[in-house]
Amino acid sequence: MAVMTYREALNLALREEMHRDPRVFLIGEEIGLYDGAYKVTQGLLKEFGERRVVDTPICESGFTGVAVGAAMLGLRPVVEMMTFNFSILALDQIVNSAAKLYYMSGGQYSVPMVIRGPGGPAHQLAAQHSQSMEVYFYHVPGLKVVRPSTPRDAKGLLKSAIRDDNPVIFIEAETLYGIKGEVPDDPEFTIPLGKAEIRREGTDVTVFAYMGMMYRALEVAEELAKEGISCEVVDPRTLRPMDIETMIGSVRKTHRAVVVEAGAGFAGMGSEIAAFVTENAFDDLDAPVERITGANAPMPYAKNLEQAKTPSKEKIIATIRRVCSA
Amino acid sequence: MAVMTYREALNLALREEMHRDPRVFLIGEEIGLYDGAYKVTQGLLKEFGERRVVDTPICESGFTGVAVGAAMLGLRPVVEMMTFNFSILALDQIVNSAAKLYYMSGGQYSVPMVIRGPGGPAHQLAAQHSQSMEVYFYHVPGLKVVRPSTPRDAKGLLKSAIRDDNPVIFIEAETLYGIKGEVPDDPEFTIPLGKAEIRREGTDVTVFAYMGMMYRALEVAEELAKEGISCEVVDPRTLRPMDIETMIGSVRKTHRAVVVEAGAGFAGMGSEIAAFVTENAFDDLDAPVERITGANAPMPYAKNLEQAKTPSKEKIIATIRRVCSA
Amino acid sequence: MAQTKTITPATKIDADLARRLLSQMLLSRRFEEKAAEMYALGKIGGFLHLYIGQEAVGVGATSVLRADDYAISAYREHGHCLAKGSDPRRVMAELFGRRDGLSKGKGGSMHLFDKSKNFLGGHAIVGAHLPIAAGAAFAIKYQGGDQVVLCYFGDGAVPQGEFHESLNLAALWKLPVIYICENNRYAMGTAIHRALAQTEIWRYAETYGIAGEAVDGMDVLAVREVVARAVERARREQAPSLLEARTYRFRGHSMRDPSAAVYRTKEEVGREKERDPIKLFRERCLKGGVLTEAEIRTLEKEVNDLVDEAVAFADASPEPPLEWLTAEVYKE
Amino acid sequence: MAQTKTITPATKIDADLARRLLSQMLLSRRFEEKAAEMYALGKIGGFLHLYIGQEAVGVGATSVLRADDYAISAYREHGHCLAKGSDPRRVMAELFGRRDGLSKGKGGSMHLFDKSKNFLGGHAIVGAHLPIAAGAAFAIKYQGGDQVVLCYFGDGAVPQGEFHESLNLAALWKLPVIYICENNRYAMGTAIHRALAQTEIWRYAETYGIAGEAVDGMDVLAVREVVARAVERARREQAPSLLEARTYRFRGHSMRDPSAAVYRTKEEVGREKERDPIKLFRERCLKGGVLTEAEIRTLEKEVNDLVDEAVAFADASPEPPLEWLTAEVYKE
Ligand SMILES: Cc1ncc(C[n+]2csc(CCOP(=O)(O)OP(=O)(O)O)c2C)c(N)n1
Ligand SMILES: Cc1ncc(C[n+]2csc(CCOP(=O)(O)OP(=O)(O)O)c2C)c(N)n1
Ligand SMILES: [Mg+2]
Ligand SMILES: [Mg+2]
Repeated sequence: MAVMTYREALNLALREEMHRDPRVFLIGEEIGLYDGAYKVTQGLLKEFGERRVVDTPICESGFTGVAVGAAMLGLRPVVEMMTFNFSILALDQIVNSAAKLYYMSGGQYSVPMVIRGPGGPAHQLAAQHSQSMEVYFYHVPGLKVVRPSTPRDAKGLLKSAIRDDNPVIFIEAETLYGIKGEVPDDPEFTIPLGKAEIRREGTDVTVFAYMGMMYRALEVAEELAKEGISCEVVDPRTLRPMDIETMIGSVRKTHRAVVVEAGAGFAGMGSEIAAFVTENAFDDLDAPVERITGANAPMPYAKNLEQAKTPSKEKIIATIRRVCSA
Repeated sequence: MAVMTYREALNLALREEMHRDPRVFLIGEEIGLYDGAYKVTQGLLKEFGERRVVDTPICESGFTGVAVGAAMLGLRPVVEMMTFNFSILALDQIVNSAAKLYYMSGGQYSVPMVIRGPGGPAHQLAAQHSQSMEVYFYHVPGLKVVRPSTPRDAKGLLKSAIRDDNPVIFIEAETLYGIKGEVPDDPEFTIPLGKAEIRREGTDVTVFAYMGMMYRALEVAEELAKEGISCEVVDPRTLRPMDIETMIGSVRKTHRAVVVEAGAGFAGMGSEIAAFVTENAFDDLDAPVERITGANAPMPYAKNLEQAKTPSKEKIIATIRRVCSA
Repeated sequence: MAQTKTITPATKIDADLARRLLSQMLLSRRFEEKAAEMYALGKIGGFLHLYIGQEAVGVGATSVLRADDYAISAYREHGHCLAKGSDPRRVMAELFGRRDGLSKGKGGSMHLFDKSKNFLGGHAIVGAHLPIAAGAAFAIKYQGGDQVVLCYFGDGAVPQGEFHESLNLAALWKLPVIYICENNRYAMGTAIHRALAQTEIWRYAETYGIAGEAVDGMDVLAVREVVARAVERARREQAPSLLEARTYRFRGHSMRDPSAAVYRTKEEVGREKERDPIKLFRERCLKGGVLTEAEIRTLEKEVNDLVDEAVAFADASPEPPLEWLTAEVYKE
Repeated sequence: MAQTKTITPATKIDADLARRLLSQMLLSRRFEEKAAEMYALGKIGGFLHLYIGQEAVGVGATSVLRADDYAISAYREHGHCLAKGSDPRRVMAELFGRRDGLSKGKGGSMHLFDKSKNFLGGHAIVGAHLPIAAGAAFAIKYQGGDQVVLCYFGDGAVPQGEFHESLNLAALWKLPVIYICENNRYAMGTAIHRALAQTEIWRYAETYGIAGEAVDGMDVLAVREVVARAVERARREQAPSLLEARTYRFRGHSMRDPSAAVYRTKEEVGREKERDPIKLFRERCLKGGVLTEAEIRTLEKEVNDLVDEAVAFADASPEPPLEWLTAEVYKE
């Protein structure tokens, strides 16, 4: 077990998969010569050459479409969105081409590709560069959507995503690239898509959270433990398909649940989790599932406003206390 | 009160607002010389001339951006998406420009514009032309989202949308253009955005539905009435901002709710409705809110599959029976 | 770079080739005339965009491809798909939305795909398949192959951003793709001069420093010649081309635009119908003594039979089973 | 259509004008040097893209605009905004994320807006503001005005589809917009020849049948002249132009790319710094006897004071109140 950063874990996953399968290639802006805007692809141009690490001009729709076409012919492109904010320019290619070709062609053309890059709130990057972009993808039949919170998951899930025969949206986080953790050395280590992970066991309330919010939830759990509230923290990891079984299993045990999400709340991930948990475990619930979400506003630039945009520890603690006293 | 089609009601709303406010202009593909792909803009080029009815080449991002720029300078563009499927190409302009400029500029530049056109399931138009597109918009702070189900609403809400100082996404339906209904004659008749409408009063269960599904819900209510189940059918009409008060009020009365939606279920509108209803009326609920949604698949072409894609009357009836016996 | 020209070949046309070209154009024509009937009968639903009038482009272009070359198109693709060799019975079954359709009834008229013929589909978002074509060409190059990709699109796709993005990438990366614009002068009801500041589409090639040629799209031999040159460039030098085939659609944009009379005059349509590519080629073959009336009648008969068979086959094919609704959303 | 040229005006430069141009370039330069310091101190966060080296473009171009003309830019827009006349204090406060910032602290460096100066912003999605510029020009024409819109963008936006869509619409509809590409030869780490099949950006104008000109973007007077011509075309004939100002950014792409050394050589940077637009113009003014050393020192002092004031102002401005987080999401 090596200890490495989230960034290194991703880099390693890419490297291993490129060695394993000559059909895998990388394509995106600044991933080669520049070694990646966030250095996730560092060293890969040098190691694999221009054929397999393809720098592109700025044309997200164009190069995503190129990846779709290449995937139709059997290659396995890994597209980097410099940040996921820019994926909105390629959304038609993702939703109408990548996600639907297998279905529309009656199973003839599959589109094995990964679209990866950082997303979610970043550091004072403001409204256009600091968005929780998963909301545009997890509703879409034909896509899989991953949000890996730890170095281990980053590696294991990215490898699975690359080996998957479907288009996989893989959204990392600028704010997590530097975190460290243990990552198995085995190059055959993968984590299946669609499996949630119980990050901390608890008995009183289930807290659903991923990425930065998952870490905040763990801190909260630590604090609440002191006052005798035992939180189970569950990280869905894959948002589509979602591991409904594990998630509901947890709620059946704790009888209470909250969802913490960084994105603006209305019709977000938390809505879906709250809805299916309630549908499936209504009689087990001692309180309604509550959502703790980002403020319903674009992301502001000012530091203090930015901080207030995502759910604070205090707010999470207060909500859990309330839910647990219901 | 005149009786007119949904299409005519929209046409009238456009005409009246163009007469009322010289800043209002129409822009989109085939809206002028061709009189609109679905004839919603019929006769308007003739009446208002090329200055105010602007035919565009096929470049959704381009002409939506033009509308944003024009709105920044004080005009009030009404953009037609020939069908809303194509709005995905303009999503960046809608989400990152239209929805955010007012906020990002600290309140200096507002973007009063409407983006309208048909959306939702159509007649055998298959995966790329038959999508419930509202899912890409109702999550977005800065946008308002309308889905008008009747000729009266079409007119009253479109007029409000045009008079609104914010970007409004106004999604009609190909399948409803021909339906008829009464529409007030008063050119000052408007319906405020953000108000739900109780389409049928009932006591046993609230059924939330809009557009085609709303009509299906009314049929279902008729049938279930025969077996003594009294359905209240509530049409949200505006999805963002949503009239949470009216919607919850209904559930507090009936103690049960289902949501019927045409789109694929996971993380759809129904998820949000189920989530906030449960959060707000948990103790009033005798059963979990259930969602009856379109199948989780792209839209298939074959007629029989297409029919099976959206919730059938039978399925809605069965679900309501189950919910009411819980 | 050549301008439009009608080529009258010096040498006599090969009779086999003439038979092939004529019968393929006829097949496309009859197939669609029948499809229009079937649409009227309600056997076909949704949108149905007929290629009638443009057959020389698809047939001429495909005739210089190898079987392992690729083709990709927009939603007016019946003719392209048939020319690439797809079974008319399965194409018709797809239009009928039946289980034996090319795409198992799930795609319909706008989404024909035939992997066995390297036909990369039927795409219905204007402009969206242009980068996909570049991607296919990218894959060929990546794999060290010598196939080429032929990408058909309409004049309506030119103002779309992806046209520009694709041409730039194809030129920058030297991809073996041939972009062939079927300029039928209208995008739905929008005449090309109302959509483009500069309407000589082949000239956009200059912008990207690639080869551009315009050709009379009603002349199947001229199309052949121009596309053949482009195929050579692509296959030997992996150089992309932008071709403009000047053609005309005889019918409305789709079955829902039956008259097509708002945006173009009867006179114009009448004049263009004089350039009917099938009529022109038929006459040329007769005049040149390449084919006899009798031979042509035989071809016509064969084609009619094929189309009747296709309809019978489609009609006999069952509806897709309901389980297919949620099948193949993901590949397992 | 002109190629790049350095113009040495025959007539003596007007001293007032020279003072204005020089002091505006100096303001932009000093302002950003100070901003870089403030970034290092953590007073400014997020991305910060410096315009240093390119000042002649924004200053020269704006100098031929009327106050009621519009300007719009991408995210490297401090210089454009200052040149358009915005208060440096409020610009700095915006970078600090304070309530007295132009955008009340909610926009930051990439989203400067100043309605009072007809500055339409600061846009951070590459290419996205090009159609918005066309829309502003559309509104001017709709309203019967005679203003023009100046739209700055980088060479990196050229491969993006919206570049093409915007130019086509502007040309097709004859909109009074001037597209001015600041070709600093790199989009982040991507040299222009790695992004564009054809790198003479002004020549893309031909594609749309509009005027295209390239100009030495390090020569403020040359920029003035070329933009003045384009403004005339736009104002009198509502004809759009595509201009290419050849320039260079002396610093990294943003503060997060401090060395900028991976993708360009020290020699190249050194050579380009010799073309420093401020140095060149300063020397020319001195040589031509337009301004004296003493006058220039006074200007420099004034500018330094302005910038110090701006920092003091920004620093004293309070953080935005927390209620502003959810304010102005909608206009009531
Ligand atoms: C992005 C997008 N916008 C609009 C449409 C609606 N639409 C379908 S076909 C068409 C016209 C296209 O014309 P052209 O490219 O010339 O092809 P043709 O129909 O003449 O073969 C339009 C506007 C679409 N399918 N996709
Ligand atoms: C659509 C989009 N893709 C990628 C980015 C990330 N990005 C920001 S600036 C930039 C380079 C732009 O270069 P250029 O247009 O030449 O402007 P310059 O920075 O040289 O002024 C990139 C790739 C972005 N902001 N938007
Ligand atoms: Mg056409
Ligand atoms: Mg640049």
